[in-house]
Amino acid sequence: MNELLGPDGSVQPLLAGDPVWLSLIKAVMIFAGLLLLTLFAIWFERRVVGRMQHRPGPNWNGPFGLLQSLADALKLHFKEGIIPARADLFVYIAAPVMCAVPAFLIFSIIPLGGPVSLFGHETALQLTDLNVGVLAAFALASIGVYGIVLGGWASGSTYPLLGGLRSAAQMISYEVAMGLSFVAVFLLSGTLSTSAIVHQQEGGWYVWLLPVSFVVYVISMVGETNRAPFDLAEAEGELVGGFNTEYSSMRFGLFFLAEYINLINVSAIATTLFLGGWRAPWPISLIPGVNEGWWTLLWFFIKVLALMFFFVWIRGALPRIRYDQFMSLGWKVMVPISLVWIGVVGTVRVLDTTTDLTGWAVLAWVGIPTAVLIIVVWLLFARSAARRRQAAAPAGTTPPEDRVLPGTVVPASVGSYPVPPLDLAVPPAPPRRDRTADAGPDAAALPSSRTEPVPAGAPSTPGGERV
Amino acid sequence: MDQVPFPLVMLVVPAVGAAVVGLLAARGAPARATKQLALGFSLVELVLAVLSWIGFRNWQTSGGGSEGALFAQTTSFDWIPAFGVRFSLGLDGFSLVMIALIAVLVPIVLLASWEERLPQGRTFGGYFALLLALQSAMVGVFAATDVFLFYVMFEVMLIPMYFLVGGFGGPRRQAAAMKFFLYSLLGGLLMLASVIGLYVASGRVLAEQGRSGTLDFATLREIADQIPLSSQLWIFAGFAIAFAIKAPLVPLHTWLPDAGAEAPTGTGVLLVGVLDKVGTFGFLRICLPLLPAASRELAWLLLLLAVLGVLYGAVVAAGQTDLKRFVTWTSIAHFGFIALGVFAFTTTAISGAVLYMVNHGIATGLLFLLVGMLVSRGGSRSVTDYGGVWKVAPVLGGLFLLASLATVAVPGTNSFVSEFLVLIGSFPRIPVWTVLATVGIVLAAVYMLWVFQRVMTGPVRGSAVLLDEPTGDLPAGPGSEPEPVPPAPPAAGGTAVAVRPVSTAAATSGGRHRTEASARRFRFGDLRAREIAILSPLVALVLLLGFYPQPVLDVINPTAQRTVVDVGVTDLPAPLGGTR
Amino acid sequence: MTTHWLVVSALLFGVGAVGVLVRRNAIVVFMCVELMLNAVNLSLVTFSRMHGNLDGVVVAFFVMVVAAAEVVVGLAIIMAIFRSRRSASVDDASLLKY
Amino acid sequence: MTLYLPIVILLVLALVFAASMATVVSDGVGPRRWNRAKLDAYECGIEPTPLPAGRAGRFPVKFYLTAMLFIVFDVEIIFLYPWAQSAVQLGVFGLIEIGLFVLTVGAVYVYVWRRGGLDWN
Amino acid sequence: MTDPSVPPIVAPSVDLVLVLPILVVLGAAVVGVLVEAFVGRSRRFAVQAALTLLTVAFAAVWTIVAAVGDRVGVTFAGSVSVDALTHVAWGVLLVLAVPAVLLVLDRTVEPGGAFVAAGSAPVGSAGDRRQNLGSGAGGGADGPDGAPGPAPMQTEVFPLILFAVGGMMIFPAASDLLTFFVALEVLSLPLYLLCGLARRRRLISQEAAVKYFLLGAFVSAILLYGIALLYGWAGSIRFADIAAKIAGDPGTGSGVGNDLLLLLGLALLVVGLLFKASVGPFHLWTPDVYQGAPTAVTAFMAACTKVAAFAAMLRVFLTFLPPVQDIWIPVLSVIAVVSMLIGSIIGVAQSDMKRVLAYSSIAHAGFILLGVMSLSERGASGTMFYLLSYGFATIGAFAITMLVRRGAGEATRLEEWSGLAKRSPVLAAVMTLFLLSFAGIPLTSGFIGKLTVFTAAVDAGLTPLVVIAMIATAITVAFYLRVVVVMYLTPTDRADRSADRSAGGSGPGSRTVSGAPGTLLETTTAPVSVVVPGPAIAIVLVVCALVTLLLGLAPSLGLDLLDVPLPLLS
Repeated sequence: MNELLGPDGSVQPLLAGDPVWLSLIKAVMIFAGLLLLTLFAIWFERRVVGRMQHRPGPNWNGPFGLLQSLADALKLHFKEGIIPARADLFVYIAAPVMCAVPAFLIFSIIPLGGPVSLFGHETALQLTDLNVGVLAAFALASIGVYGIVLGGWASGSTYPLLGGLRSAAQMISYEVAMGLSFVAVFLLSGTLSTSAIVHQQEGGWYVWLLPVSFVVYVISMVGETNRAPFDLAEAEGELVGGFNTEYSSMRFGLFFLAEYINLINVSAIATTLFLGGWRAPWPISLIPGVNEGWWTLLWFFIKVLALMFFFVWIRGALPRIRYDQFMSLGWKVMVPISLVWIGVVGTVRVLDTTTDLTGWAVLAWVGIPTAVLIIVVWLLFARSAARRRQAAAPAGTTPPEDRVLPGTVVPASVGSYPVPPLDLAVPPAPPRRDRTADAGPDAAALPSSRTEPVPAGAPSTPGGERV
Repeated sequence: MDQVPFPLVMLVVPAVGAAVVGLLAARGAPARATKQLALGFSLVELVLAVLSWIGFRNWQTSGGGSEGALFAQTTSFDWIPAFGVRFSLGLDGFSLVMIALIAVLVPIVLLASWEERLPQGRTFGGYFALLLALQSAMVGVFAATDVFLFYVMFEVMLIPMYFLVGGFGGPRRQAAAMKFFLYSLLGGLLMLASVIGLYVASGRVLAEQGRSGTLDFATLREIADQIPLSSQLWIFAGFAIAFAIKAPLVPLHTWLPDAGAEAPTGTGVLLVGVLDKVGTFGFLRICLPLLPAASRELAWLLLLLAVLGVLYGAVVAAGQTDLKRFVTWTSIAHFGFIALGVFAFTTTAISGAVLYMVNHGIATGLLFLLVGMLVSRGGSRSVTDYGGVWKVAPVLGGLFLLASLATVAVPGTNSFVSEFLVLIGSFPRIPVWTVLATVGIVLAAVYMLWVFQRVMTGPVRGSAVLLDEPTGDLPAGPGSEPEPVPPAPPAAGGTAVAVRPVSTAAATSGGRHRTEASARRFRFGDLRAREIAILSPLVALVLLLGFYPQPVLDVINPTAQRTVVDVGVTDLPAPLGGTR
Repeated sequence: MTTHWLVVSALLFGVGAVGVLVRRNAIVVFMCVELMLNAVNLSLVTFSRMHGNLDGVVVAFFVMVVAAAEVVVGLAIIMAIFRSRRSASVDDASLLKY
Repeated sequence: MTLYLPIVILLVLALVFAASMATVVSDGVGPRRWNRAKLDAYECGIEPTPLPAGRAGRFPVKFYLTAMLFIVFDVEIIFLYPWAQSAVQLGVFGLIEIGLFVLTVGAVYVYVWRRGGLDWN
Repeated sequence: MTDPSVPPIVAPSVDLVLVLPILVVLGAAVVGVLVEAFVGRSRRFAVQAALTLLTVAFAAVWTIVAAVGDRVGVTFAGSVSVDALTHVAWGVLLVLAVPAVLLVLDRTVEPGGAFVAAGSAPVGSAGDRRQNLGSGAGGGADGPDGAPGPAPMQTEVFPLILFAVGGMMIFPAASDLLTFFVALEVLSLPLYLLCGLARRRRLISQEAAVKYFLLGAFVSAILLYGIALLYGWAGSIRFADIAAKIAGDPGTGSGVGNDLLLLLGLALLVVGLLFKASVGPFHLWTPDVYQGAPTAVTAFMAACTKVAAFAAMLRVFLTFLPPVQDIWIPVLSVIAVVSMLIGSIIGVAQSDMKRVLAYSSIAHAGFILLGVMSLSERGASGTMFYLLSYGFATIGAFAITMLVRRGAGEATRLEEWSGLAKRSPVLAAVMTLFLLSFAGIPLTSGFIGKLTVFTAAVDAGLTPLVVIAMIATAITVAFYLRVVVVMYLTPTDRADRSADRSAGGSGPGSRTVSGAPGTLLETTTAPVSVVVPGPAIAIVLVVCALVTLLLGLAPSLGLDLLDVPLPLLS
């Protein structure tokens, strides 16, 4: 069988021999499977959360309420599809499609299992295996963002727009961290093919070798799927329903579907990249034969389900975090950690394989600079934190501040408690409504026209730009 | 003494003078001091010119010119090796007489401008500095023995002239200066193209000898025959257009009447008297020796233009009512004669042409100065504003007559000699053109005398007559007040002094013809002594060269002979036996 | 087969170019430019395949980077003008046409 | 090419499904009861803002900034992937080069951080 | 999975010493970004300015040393070629960059610097006015009454300039299509941004930036398509390979289809280059951008971008065109003529100083193109000399443009310059010198530039073009003369004169614009004043004037240094 594997262990040659009908069958199976899995996942989530909250969850339709999701889905089918008057018709309709279709497609590169015989044909339990597999998944995931932001925009309404923007910002922010977390995997595997990555984890799952990457990935996958505690885009309290506020009927259903399929997708990718894919977990893997044939499908889905349980678990356990905290976490914690981690892994990997240094030497080469870097950064942070504390301290003790934010009003004589800015006078008309009022100052920059003089002692508006 | 590099010194002295005078003026030195300083520099230059002349004669008589050396008193050093360009100056007969002419004219011009009314905001320091700078550049043009240096000086000459016309001239000075500059520059740029072409062509020729291109006159002259005719024609075209603009020959002449008329008198003298000669000088210096084949090929065209110029200039001059424009138009006719002589390719004609260049400078300079003095008195440039001036100012009238006769080339004046030489020198080779040009002489007599008659003779009228309104500051009589009468109060806008002929009012009020009795209250007087003194050198030269041109011809002739040889035609003796 | 890709790429490039010339909204113009860049990428990759070397692919990589940098710079500029005059239409910016 | 065919098959399936859901099912199966308020933008029952942000109004600048940052880092990732795949072959040279590259992007990152580009409030 | 058909990756040889100037400049740019991040606001300006100046100066010195030592070679796997042309281009570029940077860092003309302090403040808003009038965040030059002056400028300008310089340095050294393209973008992108950062007249400035950016990006795409087609034709992105293929192809191409690729590819590539050099019909951005951009940036663009673009053009043309010059020279001839005529004829109708200079630069681009087209050693070195002389003159001219002001802004309308010679005779004289140099009057460097370029062109058989160039020059002189006329021969109007008296007593270092709020507004009634240049601008003016004169009087000083022997390395 090994001759059917590529040089890096991918199952590409094997899949290349698939006849079209087999691909078709696989595609249909994946498609149907994903739909079913979604229905299951919704039910699963509701049940588990219900349990966590000491209530039964859906239990009326079918055994254990298993058909509840199906009922919900059918109900959605028969709802009126409202198209808001101010919506951009085409984009409004296309957005859910753009969201859902890539979600389905991502699954095509996931190796669900090892090589099997299907209808008398040697093949692998995978729709296709690209040598840029992970990149393709990554790219498809990005397309989903378009669906969300366009859906929000096309609704022609304020809340969906902000929700769409928020969720787009959130997804792309976490996409960076996610992308960086993959790098370490590629460093070890030397390939982007998913099946090859699984193949290379024969000796040990990458989660053990790359714990940091795994953690980063897991966090970012939660952010990427807009799931609690990172479900800020749909924060009911703030933005009604987020980007899909104006959607109804199955157009809403598609967004919903896409969200859950994405949930499955990221779990599947995590399984593939870090958790050994379709390989059986350790004690079981000792049993001969478990890593072959149809058994592999089982291990794969067990892992995916476990991850999904994790999703549900944290949803039940953690409160939604604030948007700024969320973005800070993404940009200020995960990105630098990923970068440093990639540096460490890359250096170790390269030095280990291309030089004749001993293991200890390599560790020294890598460890000492890393340690120095971490210490320096920590010191810097400690200093700036101290400074920030100092800045927050009463102004009388504040030394002249170097980084004064322009626009912040630092009153000359301050008491020991903050004084509200003095310019809270309500403007006579909101600027947005009065366009002519804006035209005046705009034109003032022309050389030929006269700018209004600044009234003496004009109050400064707080906020605005930073240095 | 013979080989002292006078050209270099004569180039540097006015330049230094210009810088010193300019700086002093900028620092607010009194006008008088700057004027005297400038005059001093120009006199030094004159002395140098005399010394240079003597040295040149010595060199010539000791056979300096016959041993292959083309130039005397040379200076030469590397300037831009990449282009084979050297900074080399030297004198031959042609350049010596022209430089001498400049040296003579500049002090006279300075003196004549001593009391010039400058437009508001201008200082004498600036004016004189620019004149000196112009002198330096002109010396450079005539003395350059490197085609490149010639070109550079040719262009540099424009800048002081531009500012002189544009900054110090008459009411329409800016347009005139612009026109002058653009014309000259366009010509200059075409010439640059030709300079480059010459360099490239020489490079092609010299490449066979393993040398790179050059712009050195002597070298170019040696290889002139090896440059293919097709190249020569192109190169010639560029030079010819530039020189024809400068000279100016007829279809390219339109800038001169404007510039000449708007220029202040002194500048006008230099413009018409010397600067324009650069064109005809260029033909002699560059076109004929360096591009002989093309010169022979295209001589007919230049001759055509020359004759056209003679006739057209004369006809138009006859129609002029503006005195200064009139003088420039007569010059255009004269340049036709000079060009005719140049392209006749005989020693006599070329000698005549060069002599004509000198003589025209002197005669027209005199005429121009006289016109200037007249205009500064009358406050108008229009012929119709004058009449019977002779009666009011007999000396002015007399000199004007002399200058007119010199311009018409009456025997006994200097122009006669040169015009005669040109005509008899040209006749053997180009009889038809010569005969046609002769018509111009007749026309010249017509226009010159006509103007003379209208301005100088007849009843006293126009500007010469005092207005009825008594204004206290008018001069009581001739010579009592050195300052010429201000023609009009300065315009309020501070721009150019708008000279409205005072006569207009008088003319309309019917006070046109006055009795002889009121002649003692004439608006202006005759020439004052110092004015006469200023003009006297020119008068002397007009007469002297009219009777005894030989010293100048001695200097010119060898070079003229050489030039004819360079063109590659056999010299034709003049029918009357030449002048040697 | 591969020449078809070249044709597609040329067509896309043409669409982008026409868009740049016809459309007035700065952001749309900008997107048309991006379309052009990506059309070029398509040809580059196609050529790379035709010639059997990776040069074209490498160039395409860098083109993506450049496109990204252009997006950043372009967005920054358009944003600035947008904030100043509240319009992203090239037509509205006409101070310099006189 | 054959490796991409299955994706196309799945794409067609998903597209047909999603498109039919979004058009036929949504607009054809359900009831249609016209109501002006229903077609208005949803703003918790209040009168909708006359100019909804985004069409003629403005997006908060912060989102542009995030988009730009994303682009910068996405580009970084574009270069990290090929290197990661071939890191062993490229050896120490590749390591140094990618290190310089990351440092350069890191400088931008630090700049943005210090200038408050990563702060949301 | 690794494809066995792909050859194993071999690390390219890298000679870092060869490209050290580039590394230093780009490295300093990165350091500049970090300075922005870490250095306190009050010290940032000083640090950035010093860093930028020192870097450019160091790179210049190093380049000269390397050029004298003839350290040449091709490195980075053949993608960067450091040969004589590269050295010459670097030298000219860096020598011009120093005065350009000096203009940028000047803060005497515009308190707080000529660049915007907070680009994000909407134009005309209270915040915007505050940052320009003072009483904004401190750190700027304080007014006489102790009140804080206008907010200091954004110092990101400096790293941006360094990045641009870095790109400009790579551009002529690039010897494969990829490096070429990347360098083009590295030099362009910072310029797009710099254009939009003017403190005064921000709307125009931003508009210029948008215009430049959109057109620039469009042309980049076109150029890129050319690159793709060339690669498609030759199968390699290395200049050497492509040139060999062109040369080795008898009759340039075996089939029509292939020829089409080559022709189109080269054409599109050339269009891109011509655009960057603002040549001929690809100049549409130039007047607007020159007018809108901060004047210091305009000077930088006019001088340095041209150098980079033409140097790159030299490399591309000298590498590719000789075998196919029969096709290309006529095309380029038409372009050159169009450029010269557009620049000169439209320039005559301009009434804005910066636009005049812009059209002049278009005309000059046409002239320079002649030098490039001659495809010879002399043409190459002539082009570089022309660029050097033009660069200094243009930087000087823009520096003077910065000094003539009305109210708080620059007075760029031509009539506002009337009587400048009376007001400040030295400035007027220097400006005249620069204009004469543009006009190509002898004894100025511009003349020698024209001479060298035209000589090369005549040598290459382009005589008719040279004649047209001469005519175009004559037309351009018309508008240079107009400036001279305005400065020298037109009297100032009365209002200006009275204002002049009141502001006349300004000693060195003091400003004629007062610091009191309310007087800095740009109004048409404000008098035109001439700022006494601070040390930076004074140095720039002196250097530019000296170089213009010196290279005019003794051109060998420059000509010998700028020798470009052929063939180029690649």
